[in-house]
Amino acid sequence: MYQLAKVDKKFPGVHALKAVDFQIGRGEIVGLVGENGAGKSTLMKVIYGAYQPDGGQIIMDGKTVRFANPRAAMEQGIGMVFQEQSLIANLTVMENIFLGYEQQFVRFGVINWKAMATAASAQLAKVRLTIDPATVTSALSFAQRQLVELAKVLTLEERVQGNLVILLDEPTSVLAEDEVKLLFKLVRELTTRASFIFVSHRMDEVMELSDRIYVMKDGAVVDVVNRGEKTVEQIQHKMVGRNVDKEYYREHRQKPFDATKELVKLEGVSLPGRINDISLTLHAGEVLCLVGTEGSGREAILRTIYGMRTPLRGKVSLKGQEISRFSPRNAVERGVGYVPRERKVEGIVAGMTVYENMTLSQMGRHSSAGILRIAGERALARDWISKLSIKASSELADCGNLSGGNQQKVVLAKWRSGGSDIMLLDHPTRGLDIGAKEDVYDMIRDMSDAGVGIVLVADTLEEAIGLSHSIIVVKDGAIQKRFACEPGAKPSLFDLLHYMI
Amino acid sequence: MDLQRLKPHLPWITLLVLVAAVGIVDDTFLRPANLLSLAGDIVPLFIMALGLTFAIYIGGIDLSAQSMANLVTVVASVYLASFGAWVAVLCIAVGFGFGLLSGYITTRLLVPSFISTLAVGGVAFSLAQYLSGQRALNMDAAQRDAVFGWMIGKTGPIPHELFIAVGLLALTLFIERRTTLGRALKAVGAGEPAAAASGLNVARYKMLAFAISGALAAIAGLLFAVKLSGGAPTIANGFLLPAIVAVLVGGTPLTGGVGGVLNTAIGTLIVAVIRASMLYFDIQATQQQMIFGLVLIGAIALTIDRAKLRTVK
Amino acid sequence: MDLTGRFTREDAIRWAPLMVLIALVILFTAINPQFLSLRNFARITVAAAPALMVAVGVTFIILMGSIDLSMEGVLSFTAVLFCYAFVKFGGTLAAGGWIALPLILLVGAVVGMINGLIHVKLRIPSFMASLAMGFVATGATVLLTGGGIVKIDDDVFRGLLTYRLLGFPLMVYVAGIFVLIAWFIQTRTTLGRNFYAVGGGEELAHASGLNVKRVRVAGFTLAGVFYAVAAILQVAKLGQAESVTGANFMFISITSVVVGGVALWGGVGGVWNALVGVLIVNVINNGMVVIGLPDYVQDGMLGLLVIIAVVLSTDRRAVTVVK
Amino acid sequence: MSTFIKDFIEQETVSRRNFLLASAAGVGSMALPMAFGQGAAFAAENPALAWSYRDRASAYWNAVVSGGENFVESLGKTKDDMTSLINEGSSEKSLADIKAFLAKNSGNCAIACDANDSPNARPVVEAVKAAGGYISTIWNKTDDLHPWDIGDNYVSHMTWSDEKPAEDTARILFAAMGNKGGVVHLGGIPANNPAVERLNGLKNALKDFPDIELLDAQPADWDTTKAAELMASFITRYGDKITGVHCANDNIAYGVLEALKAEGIEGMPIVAYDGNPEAVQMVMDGKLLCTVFTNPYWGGGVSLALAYHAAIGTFKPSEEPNEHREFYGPTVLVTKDDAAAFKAKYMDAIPTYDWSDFWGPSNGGIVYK
Repeated sequence: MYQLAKVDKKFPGVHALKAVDFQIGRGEIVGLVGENGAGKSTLMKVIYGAYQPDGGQIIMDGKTVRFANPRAAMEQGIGMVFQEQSLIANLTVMENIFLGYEQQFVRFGVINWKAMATAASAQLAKVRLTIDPATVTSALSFAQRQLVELAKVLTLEERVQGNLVILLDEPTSVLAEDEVKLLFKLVRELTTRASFIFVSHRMDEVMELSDRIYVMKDGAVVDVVNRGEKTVEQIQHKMVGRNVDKEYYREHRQKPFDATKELVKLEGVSLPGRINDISLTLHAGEVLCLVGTEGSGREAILRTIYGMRTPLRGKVSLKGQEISRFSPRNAVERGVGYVPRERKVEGIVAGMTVYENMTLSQMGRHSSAGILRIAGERALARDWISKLSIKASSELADCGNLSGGNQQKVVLAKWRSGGSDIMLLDHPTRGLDIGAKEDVYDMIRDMSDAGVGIVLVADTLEEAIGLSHSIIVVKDGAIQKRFACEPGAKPSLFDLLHYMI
Repeated sequence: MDLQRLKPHLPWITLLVLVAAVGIVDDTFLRPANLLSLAGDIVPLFIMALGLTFAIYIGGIDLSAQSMANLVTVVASVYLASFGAWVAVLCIAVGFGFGLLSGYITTRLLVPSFISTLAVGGVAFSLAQYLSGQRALNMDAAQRDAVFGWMIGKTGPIPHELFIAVGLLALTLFIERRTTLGRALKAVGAGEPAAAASGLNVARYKMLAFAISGALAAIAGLLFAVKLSGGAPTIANGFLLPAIVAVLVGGTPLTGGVGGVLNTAIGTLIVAVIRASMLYFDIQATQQQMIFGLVLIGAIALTIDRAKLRTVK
Repeated sequence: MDLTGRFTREDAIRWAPLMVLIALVILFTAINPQFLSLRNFARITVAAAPALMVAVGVTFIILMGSIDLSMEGVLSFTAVLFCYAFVKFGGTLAAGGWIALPLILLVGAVVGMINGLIHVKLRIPSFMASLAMGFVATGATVLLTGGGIVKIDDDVFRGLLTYRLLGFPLMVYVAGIFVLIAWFIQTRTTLGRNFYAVGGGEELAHASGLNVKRVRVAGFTLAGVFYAVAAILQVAKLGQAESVTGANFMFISITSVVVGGVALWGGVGGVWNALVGVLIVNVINNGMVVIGLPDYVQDGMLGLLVIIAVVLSTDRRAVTVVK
Repeated sequence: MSTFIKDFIEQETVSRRNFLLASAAGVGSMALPMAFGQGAAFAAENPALAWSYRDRASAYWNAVVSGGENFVESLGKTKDDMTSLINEGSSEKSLADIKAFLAKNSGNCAIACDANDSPNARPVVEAVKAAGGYISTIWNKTDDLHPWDIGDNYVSHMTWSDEKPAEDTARILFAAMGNKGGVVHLGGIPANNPAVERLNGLKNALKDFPDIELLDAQPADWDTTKAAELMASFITRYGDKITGVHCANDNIAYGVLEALKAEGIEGMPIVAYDGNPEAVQMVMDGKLLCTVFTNPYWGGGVSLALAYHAAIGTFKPSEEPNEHREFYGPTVLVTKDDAAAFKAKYMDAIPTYDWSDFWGPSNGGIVYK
């Protein structure tokens, strides 16, 4: 029913889509995978009308169509569920659901709030969400927002005759395991009315949900796989064009850490907002993983170590010295590095060059009396660009124009080049493609070998298990359980889940 | 020519076009002595705009600059007799201090700089009125010449103000491009959360940006007081909006992290040329303000580099 | 209040501007009891009425995360044009001067729309676009008047100032009605809600199919209408218009809006905040004279009180970046 | 090229006397540069004319400029031949514009100017002197700056002694108040010279009226809106104690009247200053007791005339006595009795002034205290 035929899209210097053929039938769930830069987002934008193709055709129910903008696509039944946080936080849930389509509730220029609330409740019921539609969105959890996002797209059901095509862009990235299950159940139920295009980096989820999977590489579709036809490894092979290392998480490189050298010690730390009595120790060379659901307090613990939050009670010691004044500056001086989850917001400064970003945390080292030695900075940046094979035209490239993986490498280089030996990694592989992920895993092992202590909040449980020396399960702001994770004796997913939920 | 590549150069191209346009109408405008004198006269405004650049560079604004300059003309006039040359230090310290106060209110008390600097400007104005006894004050002409005469003389055809301006421009350009402070301010302007997460003491740098703005406003006030040999709590009125316009026309938008002091130098010259062009084009008095506004819209539309603005608010 | 009816931190912040207003009234009354009288409140509201209309207009713009600095020019322009039109159509309301009323609202809308179009179509940030438009509008006013004063001498129209109902002049009620209209637009119309959407997340709103540019232009147009209302009230108050009629409205109206609890970064606050903010600023201005504060201290004192008010009404936990 | 021809024709029409004076000044060799169309050839013949003032947005400055224009027209030129340099209340712009004007015309200028703030006068006249132009100033000038110290280029300074007229208005006010009661003063921008003098005049008059109390004096910044709000606050603070209002200018009086109108108060004795047409009408209508006319029209014309005639050599400033270089402008008290006659004489038909009678209507040399 929906089809792309030989669709082409070019940007200055980039051939983003090369004669892409794509089709989706009634009630189908189609997966779309590919590395970052393979052309997935361009393809999605063409589908939901944000981009217009330069060549080829979009065919719906046998007729060629052209969408001038996302709204035109919506009116044909094509909707997009965006990645997290695409709801407007200061509006109520119902306003978000009907944003741009308020007219149906307007009589003589007046919005009938009651009618809108009723209609919104009906939409929320579709996604099994029982919240007051007048709730301000900022009060919702991430998972709830994701469902509201879905409910919003499902309003197309009433507006559009015929079938819907709904794009789900990384819908699970902020969801906990059980929430993902709920979402999948919903999606399957909704196939009576809609077709879904499911985009995710989590290969297992794509395999589980999709009837068919389109594999993209370098702007072209390289394979179309029906359910059960191929294994994860085979698909990954297609995506990256080579075999993915069996030792994905580099377990073979895991060496015992130095238990005599304590880098970070938290004793009975409590924070405002439900974080209670946290005690943990990080040793040199140790990868310590914090595991828990969204909002369980993992991030707050990282931020406390980094000095961005001040505990109400308890002691934080870095390398044996108790911290009295909490500030990132203090922590950085003691060798702490922080790789934040919101890479584009907190990780890099878009608009500044690669070298400026790399030395941002250690300008003192590259200056005397406040005057920078720019030649030195640039040499250091060039060095790390080649060391981490960062794809940038030069150290003078604008960091904001790099791909996600390369941005992450710049962030890591920022701390490593400054000699940080306590690294706090918050979702370091989020949104990265497999190749970039592997690079990050290698770097984690490299750092561990060099005696760096790492506190990790991983993207998936598998990643946490695979990478860590120790795992601490956090739930509702309290530590539930500590696991040791020697290679060969690692806890199972089930072990962790048991304490998480 | 690729328009994209041309964009960073648009401010000074605009300046050249304007100069050429006026020059065609009346070639006396293009005489070097005339251009030098035109540049010399705009210096106090330029110095204030230079300071404002720092506030705008970090994404804020400093609306206290004019009151600060007013206050400093009064301080300079009142204390020249007792302090001698040290009055300059006092003036700059006053500006720096008030700027720091604005910065503190903005960063620690979370009052947007639009409001905090306006409020601090009110305090400075009150202080100026109190110190001056609500009168215009004179400096002793002989003492002014002895202490600050060098500021307003001429060497050949070059007004000394220009040396001061170039010196301050070089200094601020050095701060912007070559020091940790300048780098930090760029980071704060372009991505404050990332700067904070990199361990920079963002609050301190922001306070410093406002303090520098205050100090430069003070220097502008001091130079103006010397030029006029006196001070009054309202004498620098009319500085603020042209100074803001100079910064914006130069291509430092209010979003922060883009542009810089060199842009402001060009922007100030654009303002000076637009003003002078009123004279050379024989614009009627009643039409001048309207035409200034229209030319301004054109100039901003030309100079602003939209590629660097994520959203246009 | 939260579900259990407790008074929460959020409530405290929401009501802070009103608390500040009440505290100021108590303070001034304590120093000079004459402050607390119906007559004085009438005086404060008369002074506040035009400023309130400007503040309400700019509130819509600030809600969108933009800023408008054109109000001084637009106010002068519409005020002068109003007087000319009023005189031209007969010089009294009864004789046909009333035509000037809708006419001038239309002029305000057109000027506001031009302002918005320059901002949106030329992609110039609103700060600069509106600043320049302010120059143009003031310049146009000078061109119109040649520097003269235009007077309106119609007792019926001036009844807005002189006729009192329950102790307050009519113009106060007119301002009140327009506040209600603004509140209605803010809460009950699509446009009003779209201001919040644009202010809360412009890119997201655009992706949801909202025509953000049209909302922006509509916002500036609406603001222009409110500036025109302010101009009419200002003429009602002073009986005359000239090219400086709008002077001093820019900084004071934006300050008022922020003092009232509207966030400059957009999406937070509304018409009631503007109302409370304007009252705070006017109570301070009136109160400082009534308690006999030396005139040279007044600017500084206003600054300090403004800072205190803004500090109290800012949700420090919700704010991360302040510029 | 057309402007050249126009200039040439105008030059031909310059009065015979001036032409002779110019020739005598030794500019006989102008033929050569003239052939090349250089404007500078008219150095002492046809100076560029300019008035530098605050803005076009007030009746006062409008009158000043109209006077200047009338003078220019009396030379057989058009209004457009006088350039308006508007400083918008900015001393910085005032100075910059004048310097740009000097540069444009190679110093061959006759300028009349209000320097906006008194300290600004010195750099302005110094710039004019350095460029070889001629300038007359009004209002703002510091006490230590004198035309005779600068030389011929600083032709004259005219100001108005406001203290005595303001004292006179106060006396009229007090008489209307029945020699007792409370008065409030609404002033100009605090540091402005006229604002200070007008308040001083009131204070001088108070010495003779022991039963009259000055309740309060605060600045209303010459502004109608601010005056209305300030007056409203005064009414709250002093209530019925206010039995008279002393305003520093007409604009303030308009605001005061409207504030009183809002309260339904009528017949409050009010005095104003400046003698703007609207205010004169109000005096006739009995809304104001009096205002003071400073004849800005004449001031505007004669200031430019002085600069012009000094520039073309009609007279040599340094040969004039000091009271011809620094003098007071005329002040005319306008009360209800003479308002109608005054209006007929000065407003309804603008009187024709002899712009070469520089000092006739003036009010004597400036006296410093």
